[in-house]
Formats: sequence, C-alpha cells, structure tokens
Amino acid sequence: MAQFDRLTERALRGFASRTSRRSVFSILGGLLAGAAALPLLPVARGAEGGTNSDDPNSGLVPPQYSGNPQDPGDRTKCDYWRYCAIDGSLCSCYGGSITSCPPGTEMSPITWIGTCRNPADQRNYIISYNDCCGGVAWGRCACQNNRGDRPVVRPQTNNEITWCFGTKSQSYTCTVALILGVAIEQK
Amino acid sequence: MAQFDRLTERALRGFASRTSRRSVFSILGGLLAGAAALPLLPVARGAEGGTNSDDPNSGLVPPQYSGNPQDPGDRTKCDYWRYCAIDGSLCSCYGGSITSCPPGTEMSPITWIGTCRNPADQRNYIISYNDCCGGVAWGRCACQNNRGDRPVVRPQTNNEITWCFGTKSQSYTCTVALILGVAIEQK
Amino acid sequence: MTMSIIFRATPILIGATLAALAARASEFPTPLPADTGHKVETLPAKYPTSWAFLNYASDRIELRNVGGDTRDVKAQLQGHDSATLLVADKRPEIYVADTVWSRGVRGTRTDFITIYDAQTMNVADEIVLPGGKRGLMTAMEGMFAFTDDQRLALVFDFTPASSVTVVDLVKRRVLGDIDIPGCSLVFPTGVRGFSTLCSSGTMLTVRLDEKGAAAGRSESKAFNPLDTDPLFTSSALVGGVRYFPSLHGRVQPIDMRADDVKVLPDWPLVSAAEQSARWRPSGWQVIAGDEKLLYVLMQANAEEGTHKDPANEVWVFNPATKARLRRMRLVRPGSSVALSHGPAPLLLVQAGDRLDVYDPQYGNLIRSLELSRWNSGRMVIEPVH
Amino acid sequence: MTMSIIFRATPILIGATLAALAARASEFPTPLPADTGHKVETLPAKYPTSWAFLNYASDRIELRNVGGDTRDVKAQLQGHDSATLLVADKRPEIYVADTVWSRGVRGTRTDFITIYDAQTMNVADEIVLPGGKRGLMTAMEGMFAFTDDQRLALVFDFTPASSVTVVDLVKRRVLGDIDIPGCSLVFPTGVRGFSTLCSSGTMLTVRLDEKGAAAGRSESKAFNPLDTDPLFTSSALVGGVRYFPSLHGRVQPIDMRADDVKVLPDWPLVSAAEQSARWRPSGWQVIAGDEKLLYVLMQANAEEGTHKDPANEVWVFNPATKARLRRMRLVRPGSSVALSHGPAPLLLVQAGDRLDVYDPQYGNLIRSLELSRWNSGRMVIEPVH
Repeated sequence: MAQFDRLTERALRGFASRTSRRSVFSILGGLLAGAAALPLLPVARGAEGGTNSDDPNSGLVPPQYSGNPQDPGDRTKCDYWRYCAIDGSLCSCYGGSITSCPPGTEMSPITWIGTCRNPADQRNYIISYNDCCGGVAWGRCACQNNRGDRPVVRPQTNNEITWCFGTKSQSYTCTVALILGVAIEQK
Repeated sequence: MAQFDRLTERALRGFASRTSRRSVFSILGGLLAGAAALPLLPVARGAEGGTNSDDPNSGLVPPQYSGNPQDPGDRTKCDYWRYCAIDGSLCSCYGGSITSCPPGTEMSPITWIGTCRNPADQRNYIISYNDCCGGVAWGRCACQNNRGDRPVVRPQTNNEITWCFGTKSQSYTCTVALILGVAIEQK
Repeated sequence: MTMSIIFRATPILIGATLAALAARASEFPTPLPADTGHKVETLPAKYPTSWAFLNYASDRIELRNVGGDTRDVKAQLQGHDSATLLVADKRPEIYVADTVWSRGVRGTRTDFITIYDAQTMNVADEIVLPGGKRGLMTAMEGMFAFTDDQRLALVFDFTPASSVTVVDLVKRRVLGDIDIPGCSLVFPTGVRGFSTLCSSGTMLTVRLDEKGAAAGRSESKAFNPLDTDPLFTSSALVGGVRYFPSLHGRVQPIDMRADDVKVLPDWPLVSAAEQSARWRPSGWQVIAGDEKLLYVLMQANAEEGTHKDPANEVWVFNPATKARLRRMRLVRPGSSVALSHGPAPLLLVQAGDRLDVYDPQYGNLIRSLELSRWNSGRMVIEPVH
Repeated sequence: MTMSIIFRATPILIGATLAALAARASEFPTPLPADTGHKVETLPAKYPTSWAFLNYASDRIELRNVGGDTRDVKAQLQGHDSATLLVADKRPEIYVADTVWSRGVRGTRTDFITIYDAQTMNVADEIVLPGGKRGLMTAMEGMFAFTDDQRLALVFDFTPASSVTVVDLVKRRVLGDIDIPGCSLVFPTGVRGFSTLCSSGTMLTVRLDEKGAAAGRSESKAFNPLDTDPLFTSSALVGGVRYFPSLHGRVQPIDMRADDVKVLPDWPLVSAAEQSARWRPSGWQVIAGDEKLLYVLMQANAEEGTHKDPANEVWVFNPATKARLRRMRLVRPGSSVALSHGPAPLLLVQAGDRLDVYDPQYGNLIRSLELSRWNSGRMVIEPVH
C-alpha cells in the first residue's frame, strides 16, 4: 500500500488519539510550526448555518440540550455551535448523540477537525468531527456548515471526505462533534 | 425448484406472450372457465388516482400525449387512463415510454394485468403492466392506483409484487402499461 | 505567531471579538472539558414496550420510542429489497430477511437473513437463503414468520411459483423448502407448522417435523371468495385466533392453535346501513389486536380500487361478542395500525409522513411523530413485545 | 357469464355505463389496437450536444436533454458511494467509478469501474479496482480522469494515504498504482500523465510510460497558499490551460499541455472595490469554460464558511485579456455551473432542486428543469461533447 503521508498522519492520528487540553495546544503548536495552521475563527457561524434545515428526511426528533449554560443549543439542530464546520448527518438524530455513534455503527478513529466558537463562554474550541460508519444513512438531519472547511488539498480540514478509516465498513452514517480542547488561551 | 402453479402459469405466461385482441378473448374465456375471473371494471378511475402526485422525487417531466383522440391523457401523470391499476413508477419519466423500458433495463416477460376504461371510447381494455428491471429506481413519478388490484393470494391481479421474473436482475425500476385487448365486446 | 494567523484568517472580526471576550470571560472561568469516552450507543437487553419497529417498506427499519414525548429514534436497520423483520423475545436477536445484488441493482442476487444482536445492533451472523426465490414485494405480513416457539423461521418464496424456505434460527442454517403451489404467504399454525392462503379460496396447512420438513398437509374448505369479497392478507391474532377482514367488510376468524386450522364462521364488521354507506376496511396494515379486541381501519364511501387508501376511522370490535364497542375518528387518514404491548397499550397509526399515537380507550391523540419521507408510503408497524 | 361477473364486481355502476356506451360508441368504431413491439429504449450513437449528464453526488447519474423544452430524461445510471463519471468520445462507452459493499452498507468492499454501452446503457464490462482504497467523498472534479487520449483512466485513492490507480480502459484492466503522498486529486497533463495538488502548496506532475507506470515526476514551486487564500479544486480548461479560482477571488492558470506544467501568473477576478464588498467565487462546481471564456459563480458579502454556498451571479472573463466581459444575475442562487458544447452553448446552473438553463451571451433564462430531491444537494454537471 501507498506510504503514509507524514504531515497528514501527524495531524489525523494526532488529533484522533489525544484529547486533553494541554496536548491539543502542543499539537496545535506543532501544526503551526509545521505550517499547517488551523483556521482560528473568532465567531461561530450561528443560525444561518444548516443549508438543509428544510431537508425532507430530517424527521422530527426531540431537541437535545446539555443542561449546561456553558454549552447552549439544541444538538439536533444544524445551528448548534459545535457544528460550525460539519458536513453530514447529525448522529443525535439517529440514536447516537453529540459524542456517541448510533447502535450498530463504528466510530472512525481518524477524523477531521474544525474550530468553533462557543457563544456562551466566547472561547474557540477545536472540534473533532468523527464519522460513524457502517450503518444506515438516509439524510435525516443533514447539515452543511463550512466554517473552517478548506479544499481537499488539505484533507484534515475538509468536510467532504468520508472519514471512515480503520473501520470495518467505510460506508458513511453520521457525524459526532467532540471537543478536543480550546484553540487559543484567552487572557 | 418448486413446481409451477398451473393456473398462475397460464394466466401470467399467457398474458405476457399473446397480444392480439382475439387471443385475449380466448385467454379471458379460459380464465373465467378456470374460475380466476378478472375484475371487469366499467369505469376508469380518473383524476383522483395518483396518491403520490406530490412525491418529492417526481421531478418535472414534460407531458407526453399520444396525439390520438381515442387515447387521451398525459402518460407521465398518474391519472392517465391506462394506469388505473398500477402501483409503481412510470417508465415515461425515466427515459422509457408507455410501451418501452428505459435504456439499460430489461422488460419482464411475466406480468400482472388490470382492466381500465378508456374515457374516450368508453371501452374496457385489458392492460398488461410490465415491470422494467435492473435499472435505477428512485421513486420519480410514483403512482399508486388500485382499481382491480386484489390481495396477493391471486398474484396475477396484485400490484405489490415485483414483477421481475426471467430477467437478469429482479430489481424493480418502473412499469409500462400495454394494451392487450378489449375486455368485453361492446354491441 | 498564533495571533498573526488569526489576523491572516479574518482580520475584520478580531477587534470586536476581543472586546466581547473581556465582557464574557468572567462568567465561565473554566473552559468546557474535552470530550472523553466517546462511544457507540447500545440498547437495553429488554426493550421497553413503548418502543416500536417501523418498517418503511421496504428499504429501512427504524426502532422508535413511541411511548414518550421525546419521540426519539433508538436505532436503524438497513433494508434493501422487500426487507421484512422478526423480533425474537426468546433470544436477544433481531432477524431481517432481505435481498441484495452484488452491484446494487444488478449482479449476483443474494437472499439472506441478517441476525442482529438486539443490544448492540451489530451483525451477529447471517443465513444465506438458496435459490434466489424469496418473494419480492412491498413488505407485508406473511412474508417472514416464526414457528416452533421461534426456533424456526419461514420465508415466503415467489418466482412466481410459491414455496416456503424453512430456516433454523438457533443453528443458523437453512433446513429446506416446501412447495405451496397456488398459495401465498405464511402464518404460523399449531406447535410447529404454518398455513398459507390459496388462490382456490382455501387455506393450506403444513405440519413440520423436527427437521423442518413437511410432516403433513391439510387443506381447508374454500372460505375466501376471491371474485366477490376477498380477504385482506393483513390479520390480527387474538387468543390464538387469526382475524382476516375482507374488502367489503366481513371478518373471517381462523383458529390457528391446533395442527389443523379451524375456519370459524365469518361475521360482518358493518351493518346494512353502513354497508350502503360503503364503510369498508381500508389501508395497508388494516387490522390490529390486543389480548381481547380488534381494531380495524375503516373508510366511508369506499369504491373499487380504494381498498389501500388511508382510512378515516378505527373501529373497535369485541370478537367474543362480535359487537362493535366504539368508533374512533382519526385526526388524519391512516394506512397502517398496530397496538403497542404491555400494561397500557397505545394505538399506533401511520398516516402519511406521521405516526399518530392514540389512546385506544378514549381515542384521543396522545402525540404525533414525524416520519422520514419514503417512496412507497407503506409501513409495517411492529411494536416491541 | 361475462356479464354476471361484471354484476358481481360492481353492480351499481353498470346501468350508467351501458347508457354511456351507446352514446360514445359511434365516435370510435374500432377499439385501440393491442400494443405490439414493446421494447427497451436505446440512445443514438452520437448524443446531441444539448444533452448533459447530471451526477447527483453521489448515488445517481441522470442523462437529460437540457437543450429542448421537452426537458426529457434520457437515461439513468446507478451510483452507490462517491460515484464519478467519465464519458468517452473516442469509444461509445461511459465509465462510472463506484464503490459497493456486499451487504449494502457492510460486508466486503468492492471498488470498480462499470463500462456502459453508450447506446444501450447496458453493462458492457466492469473493472474491479484493488485495495479498497478509492477515495470516498462528495463527487467532485479530480476523482476520476482520462489521460493518453482516453486510453487510460486515473482513479484518485485516499486511505488517508494518497495514490492514483491507473487503468487501461481499452484492455479493461488495472495497470498499477502510483503514490502521491500529501497530494490530492488528478488532472490530466501532457500526452500521458497527470498532475495533483499537494498540501505543501505545489503541484506534483507524474509522466506515465506506455504501461501506465511513473516515468518521471516533477514538483512545481508552491503557488497555492492554503493558509490564506487556497484554490478551489474545481477548474475550467481553456486552450489547454487549467484555471483554478481561489476562495478570495484570484484565478490561477496552469498550462497542462506539456509533460511538465507551467504555473502562470495568477490574476484577480475582483477589483479592489469588489473585494471590499466581499465578492468571491462560491459554490460546488464554481467555474466553467468554453473555447475562449471563463464563467465563475460569484457571491457578494462572502465570509468565512460561505465558500460552498450558492452564488448570485456568474461573472464572465476573457482569460486572454484578464478582463471581465459581463456579469450575469442568476434568477436563483446556483451551486454548480457548466457550459454545454457544440455550436450554440448553453449555460447550465444547478440551483437547489432546479437546473436553470441560461443564454451565456445575454444571460437570459431560457428554461428551468426540475431535479429530483437528493440529500447532498451537490451536483457535478457534465455536458455531452
């Protein structure tokens, strides 16, 4: 098989495997040094998000709130702040959640990342968009936001790729949005 | 393989293979004698037909008329008189026509039949609904009319079955509506 | 370095933002923690009886909570062509009979039963069905059935010759097939057997031996007048008796408890007056039952060809007394009806793109779930036991 | 006998009907003849240039007449996952690169190229691609390309390691694959070769030998500033030069005619004033070209994240003079743009569920075709040559 592109490997594997705030900074630093700067975005996109909000397959799923005022918004809606760079279907509408895949699917260990602003605490968070793979996908809660998305030439910030790698099936089902850490320290 | 049900065979194969008016009468006679009477329906269902006229996949296809005043109606619409017992997608919307399958598909030689009234000449025609098989089906021009449809216990008059037999693929694409002949002589 | 990148990215917005930061930072001194322990959801070993499987005939199956206002989707199972479902309560397994081609709509055909682990919804195993003869049609009752206390599954085959493939779900292998010429669909009979509806108007019953082979056949007298008033193939089971409504409004009870079926006297669902007003059963899954009562989708002004149209009312009958207990007006016309199981059953009615949940006692609408669009518009509702 | 059956079927209606019969019978003395010679449609050997392939990214492809008010659908091809299309004009063949799993969304993965006979749309053959490494993503330019005068096809692989699989379309077999670490997508270069866009901002060009193996590599200087103003991967080819617009409104010409590419000076699509009004290229298939001119989807008030949103205008440029010739206001915002070929080209714009057909000269809407709904809302338009 083709040899693994080093930069891509560091970015993808790195982000996928580590989740503490501190390590995110170091990865971030590493990437900046490596001239693969993440777009750091001061303002989350907000309600004008989901271009597919009238998607006929969206179905009516109940709103899902964190209950934490610092993490506001309905996780089944395209304008929830963590979805600022998502392109796909929301796992919250398929029996999964903001952090978990629906039953019978498999979460890809390799992922793409975005940077979204939390409207509550005004911080920029690095979000890992992990695709869930091998299940039924029929476009429910389709959501296309592209803040921070970049052409596929830089894969780790592109949301058009099916990020199902290292999974039994590479067939796309839906996407979760995990907080990896804060992008910039505010002081 | 399971032995072939005689009655079904005569009905299905018979209708599929013969198309002259005279022979239709004889088949009809045979069926009546065989106590598998076709429902003979004096009045075509008309415009209240297509329950899926608001189907999101219907697309906008141009109207198709025969040009013959004795065969009126738009063959891309569910209320066209020949469709009185159809359940499926209209081949006229897929690159086929009222009598032909779309390119790349295969017409099933075995079929189910209905009896529809031609509003122009007020005659009852026996219609052969041949399924086209092995192509792409995505619900465009979906049409569900059930005049003369009967439960699957009498298969040859049931429109829920995928009538793709003797074809390379049994995957349903769309349905054509062929005139086999007149059901009853008017005098 | 970092800031310089910010400025390169979106110069205009920074000023405003930094101001905002100062303003809000104090409220939430600590950032949200990183998400750890992200996982794949699993389901309880025993599903609540307020859940139901919705078979969007015939390419997707959804497990949905119909008993709570959260209305949440619990899981999906994929179907391809005429997918039908069996949910075991003897084993934590779900079975889907399905058909695929190696290249989607073309290529090599494979008929198969997928065995899902009910808790993880992972594929536990699959059983390939031989002969490429599984019946392909809009998903309906009678295409796939248990018998022998859920040890065996029966798959209806149609080529258009009719047969039944017998499968051992415990050993996970095919045992054989049985010809049923001129007959359609399978309904469990007795301890280990099935019955099927024949085009001669009779019911053929086949008793099976341990190995799933035909041990005996018996054909009932003709009771299904296909020319004049055929029975729907949708039925409700109450106390071991299966009730088939007819297109014009009779109901035909058949006792399925013994090895040979007993065809019981039919009786009318409609009075003479209602008959002249052309009240008839109508829809797809047209009848449901609980331990005691029958619930039938009914439509006024029915005519030739409207027997699969959505119905305006649900009529509730007591089969013991043959009396109608009440009529329920539906808030919107419905095509498929079912009753959830458990202590407080719910009446589920699929009405176009909605699943309406009614109180079966008082007929009031409790809640309405929006469904995903699908082409056939036909649904088979299978509430969890 | 016959009549008795009529009466059994629908007694009420007969009277009225027989009357009607008498009334109308005279008008049409002979019944319509039986339909004989029912058949499967075929297509002309050479398609009219007023037809276009519409790739509904990424599960279906439609061949549609966009040049006539009949707007008719000519044929469909099935796609499954990230299906991409190549239409030969050297041979009456159509190629679709696709991926399936043996059980739909699970099971054994197969990447393959289906070869369709262009006249019958029957499957002439297929070429299975090894390694399960074909890139799966929303269908876009650069995933599947011809080279060597349509003898070879190139398939972009992404696992997420990048490579290119080289296929001989005439011998219908895979020749091998070529690693392109850190680079993405394939664009034909020279007589027999391809170029690919690298994450270091360069373009890597690979020359191929007769057997489809790498005969030489050359990497351009960095010209694609990924941090500040990256190029779209959508491009237009005019006179052998490929034009890539950038997110902020430059266009980057690259001469692809020789074995090594020539990176030509970029130039702005927007004036200083337009830049401050944030006019930017925007959409999916954002740029198209005819023999002489470039057509770019443009959007005002663009901001971070809007680069794939539908655009309000099409701007027409002459790349020779770098001058903008005109601005065309779209009747509704469009996401993909293409020009039909032939004497009187048409400007095709996919705008949501519609395909709008404009006069590229005067910008007036000629007609609008309704499309089928699909989930991605993304389309690749490939007009017939």
